[in-house]
Amino acid sequence: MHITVEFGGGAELLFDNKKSHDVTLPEKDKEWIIKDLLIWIKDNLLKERPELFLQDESVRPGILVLINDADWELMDTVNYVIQENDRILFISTLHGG
Amino acid sequence: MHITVEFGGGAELLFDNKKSHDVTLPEKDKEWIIKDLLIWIKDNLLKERPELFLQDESVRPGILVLINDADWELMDTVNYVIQENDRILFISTLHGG
Amino acid sequence: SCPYSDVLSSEEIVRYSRQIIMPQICKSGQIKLKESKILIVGAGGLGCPASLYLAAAGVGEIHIVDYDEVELSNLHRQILHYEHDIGLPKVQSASEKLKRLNSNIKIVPLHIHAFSSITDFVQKNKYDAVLDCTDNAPTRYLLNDICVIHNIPLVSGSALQMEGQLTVYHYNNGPCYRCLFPKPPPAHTVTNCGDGGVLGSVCGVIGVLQALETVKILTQMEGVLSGRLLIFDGSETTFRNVKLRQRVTTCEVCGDNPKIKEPVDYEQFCGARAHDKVVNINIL
Amino acid sequence: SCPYSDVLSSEEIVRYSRQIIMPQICKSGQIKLKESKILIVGAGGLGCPASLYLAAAGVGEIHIVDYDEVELSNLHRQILHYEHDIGLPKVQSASEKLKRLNSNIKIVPLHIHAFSSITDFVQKNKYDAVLDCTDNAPTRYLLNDICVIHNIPLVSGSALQMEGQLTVYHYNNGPCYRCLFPKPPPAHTVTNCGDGGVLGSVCGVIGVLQALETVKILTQMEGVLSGRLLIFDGSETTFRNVKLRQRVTTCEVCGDNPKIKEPVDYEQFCGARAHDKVVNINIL
Ligand SMILES: [Zn+2]
Ligand SMILES: [Zn+2]
Repeated sequence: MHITVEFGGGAELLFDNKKSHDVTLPEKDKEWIIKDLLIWIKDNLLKERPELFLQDESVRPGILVLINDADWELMDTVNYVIQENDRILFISTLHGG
Repeated sequence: MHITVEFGGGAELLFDNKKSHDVTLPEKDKEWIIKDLLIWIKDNLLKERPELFLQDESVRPGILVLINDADWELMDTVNYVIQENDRILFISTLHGG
Repeated sequence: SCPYSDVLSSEEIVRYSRQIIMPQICKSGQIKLKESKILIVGAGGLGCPASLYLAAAGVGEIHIVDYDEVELSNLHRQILHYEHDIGLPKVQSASEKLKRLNSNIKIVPLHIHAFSSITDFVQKNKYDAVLDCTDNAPTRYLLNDICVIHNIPLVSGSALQMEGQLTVYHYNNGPCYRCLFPKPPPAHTVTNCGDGGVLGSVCGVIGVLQALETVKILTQMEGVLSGRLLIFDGSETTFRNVKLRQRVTTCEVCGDNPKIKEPVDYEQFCGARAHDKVVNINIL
Repeated sequence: SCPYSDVLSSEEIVRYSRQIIMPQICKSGQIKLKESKILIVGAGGLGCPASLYLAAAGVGEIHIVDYDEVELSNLHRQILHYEHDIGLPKVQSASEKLKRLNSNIKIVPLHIHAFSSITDFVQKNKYDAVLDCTDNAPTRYLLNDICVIHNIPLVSGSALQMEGQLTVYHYNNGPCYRCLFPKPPPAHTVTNCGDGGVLGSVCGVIGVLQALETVKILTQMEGVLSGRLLIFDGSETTFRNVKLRQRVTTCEVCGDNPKIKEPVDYEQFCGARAHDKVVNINIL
């Protein structure tokens, strides 16, 4: 299954400074949900310091997750079933001014 | 066939000041191309002064046509074959500063 | 003319004529702007452009809070401050310019630490909108909670390096900052503009857009950026408009049974200090 | 320090430190900005914010062209001009502020009619970028043709009411204005800000974005808005980034066999005058 995984707001610094990743998820018995994707990202994309991205089997506080430009809270968060060609954006909130 | 027809940059003033129109094009023998759509718009959406929108069977100079956010020059202009759910934007260029 | 009059003087009619002729503003909108009182927190990279465009637009009373003084390293982005202002309180430097731009309105510089005194000012004044132009997480939570408690829309902007973010909290049943971020970010993940750098024009875009959202709120236009987040990437000049959650009914401050009814200890909550100053970095 | 030195003074290092620490700029980018010379045409709603952010960012030499004087009805959006500047040439009012903001750079006010004299200035100066901050179609065609003939990128912004548009012409094999608009618009379809009105912050967003694109061009960053058009709708705070055609090989000025090798009669071509002034509208 092909999806696009994106990072922004500084989160991309943990991923080789690359903001957009074309990802092909391997086939598996059950459907891919966001919880599975987080583990997959940790094992396959994350370059350093996983504690700056993950915490307690979810993303750390201060990172918003957007599925096709909508807040993952509108889509059952970690339990959302990923669809072909989804765009999933992880964005750190900025505090500078 | 359902499409979205949008107007901006002041062109919406000719269309009841409405920027976005959900349009269902009636079935016909041949495919719908942009040239047909221009006539359909003139007969069905245009509220006033067609010369401010159309000229010589195309749009008047100063209006850009964008098909799914791409310049119609990249898609064969008036001959582009319209697809289900296309978003077609007619935008007047602004000159103010 | 009296700044509290609900009639526009002929000087004001001419001054604002190019926005009064717009159907979205017209004379009634201009009067609404004149009768509004707002609070801008931060006179830095966001607060400078935001206050400049709001003063120019004719917002009747503008309070600006900042405790810092102007430094040379501010001038590349904090465009109300000039060389001869270095060392002056930012609110003094800013308000001098804004008064020269528009003597019809009232500018109130507040040279106080937002963190310690802002609660009093919000209690004493009925602000129609608050602009969060600050630089740190504790102050952002503080402003959020005060605005929810006093039922004021909060126009929140932020910028870092080439990126910016903008949304309006607690407006039209949209979410507040705590709805989105019930837990604070780990302190070591928060970078400010002093440490991470920022391009002036990136701040500028967000600050001017904060002014725009404020004008829309004050004139009761549709299309305010509530329940939506604008994400700006200056490196590609792209903007994304994403849909946010609704107000969260279990939110500790704006929920149906709020726990937080007055400000709490935000520095402890965030595990971080609420000052903007950074030690100068030697980049040579 | 000498403004043409390729070494940054320690004052400049501190002043620009928050952008120099960004990997996209760093010291080499700051030196490129310092060694650049640009032309801003128009000191109005777009030219004010654009020049302010470019002066603050440290662009070494900025020429600003405008023939108009400051009027009261400009102040709501032309944020470099204050009340006491009314009656002064806009370029004088603007350059006084910009010099006070940054004495390291050279500001050259040109109180000339863009339409009649600009060709000479472009021929005499090797500008690294030109900003089109004007208000009418004839001048926009003129600037386009001059920039193509002298091979200069043209950062083009426009705004009206609640909407704005932005693109960079003649850059990186992207299209020029004539590629998009080989024929001029009918004169009666063109509305300027005097007639149609504009919200100050809408001008501000586009003007600041013009500064951003210029910084990216001067520092040779990727992601310049060439071959793309940014469409801004302030009423919804939405931005669309649309893909434009490539350079048109048959374009009369930038095509493979250009017909236009020097400026033509643009007022005749557009059937319109090239001045910005409008008769004051009585909106009472
Ligand atoms: Zn809440
Ligand atoms: Zn061309």
